Amino acid sequence: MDHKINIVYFGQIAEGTGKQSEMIEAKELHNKSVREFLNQQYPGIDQYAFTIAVDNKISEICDPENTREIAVLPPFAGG
Amino acid sequence: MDHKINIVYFGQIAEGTGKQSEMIEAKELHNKSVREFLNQQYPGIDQYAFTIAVDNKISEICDPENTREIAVLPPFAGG
Amino acid sequence: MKKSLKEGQILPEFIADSIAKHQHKTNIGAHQIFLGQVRADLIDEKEVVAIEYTAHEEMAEQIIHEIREETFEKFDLTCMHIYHSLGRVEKGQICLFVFVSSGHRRAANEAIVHLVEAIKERVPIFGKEILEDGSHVWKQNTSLS
Amino acid sequence: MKKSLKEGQILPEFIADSIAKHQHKTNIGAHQIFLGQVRADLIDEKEVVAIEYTAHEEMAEQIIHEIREETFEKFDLTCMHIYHSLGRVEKGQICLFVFVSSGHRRAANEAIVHLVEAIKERVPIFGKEILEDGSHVWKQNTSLS
Repeated sequence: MDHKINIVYFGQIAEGTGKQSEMIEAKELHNKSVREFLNQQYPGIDQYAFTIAVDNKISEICDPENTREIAVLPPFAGG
Repeated sequence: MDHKINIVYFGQIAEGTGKQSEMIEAKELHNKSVREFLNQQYPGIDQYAFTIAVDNKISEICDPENTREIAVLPPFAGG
Repeated sequence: MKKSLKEGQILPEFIADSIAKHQHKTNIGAHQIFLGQVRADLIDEKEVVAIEYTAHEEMAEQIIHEIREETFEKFDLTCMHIYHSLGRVEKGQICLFVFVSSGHRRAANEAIVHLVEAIKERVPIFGKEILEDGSHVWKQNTSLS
Repeated sequence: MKKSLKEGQILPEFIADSIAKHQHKTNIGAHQIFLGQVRADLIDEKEVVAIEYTAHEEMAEQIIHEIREETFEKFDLTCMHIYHSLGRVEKGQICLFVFVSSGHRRAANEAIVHLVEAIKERVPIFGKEILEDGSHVWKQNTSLS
């Protein structure tokens, strides 16, 4: 099983990571929250406000093997 | 002194009086409220809701010698 | 004094022009627009086909002016426009156009509610609802509360 | 599913067309429109000249759809339209157009407040405020309360 998850970054967060998206192995999220994973990958990212959406639903937790996409969303600015 | 006052009627009230306006002698309003005067002139008019404006201000009382116009206003329906 | 009463329906193009005129005012962040449209209500099973508006025009303009002034004092607004039809307005046509602009949305929203209520309650405008058979009834505003 | 995100500014003519399309719906008595316009705010003494909007488009459309459904359930509305810009919108241009129609004014007003708040709070749209010297800051919505 080599399930992959697409992580997508937006706005200020994409600016910080230097990328709009990346594919990761589902197993990288075993025994680890999405936030922990992001902090390891991008030290200092936790200084920015962001919310996480798992397959288009705001959520801090995901079931890695059944997740298609994780979105890292900075504060909303619509309107 | 033959001061005259213009009485103006609108909407349903104008329909009832059969006229849009009429000039009256100021003295017809001595010792009498506007409403009393209207009831005498148009028996049954008090069955209709109306407000009175004296020179563009909503008021039940007027000083006849210093009044230019009395408006008889049925319920408002703007908008 | 700017006039608010105008003959006939208010056209969508007139509203668009009014919006476009505010695009150089770059301190505006929020516009609120209220439009009153003539409803084809059923009255005794007969449809309203139009409303004929009349007004005590001088008094109406004066009271709208007062409402404008008090609304500018009460809310932090950049612009305010009020137009009401006179004469015949057919069902589906627009008879009232209230437009406020502000830096932020809260003032614009509170102001528009205040304005629409004040216009309906205090401005001597009269409406004759013309029914499909040619008869008529007199419209009467009800308060929101 | 109807799309709400559209490239570039929202033109006054588009708004006029939308209004005109409602004139055959003769059960409508009240329209309320909210327009968001890009403000030339000063940030560290530099003027905002434009906002570049991006969004998680799939999620944004889905959440706008949810907001629409819940607003139709909560308020007695005839029609509802929501449009938000993507891409660059210059100062003074319109980036948000929310349009609700109802038989009576109270529902239209309450619905528009609900919609504008929900859109600002819940839809993943991001705004890069471009300053006059080419630098930028990231916009962040504040709640009304």
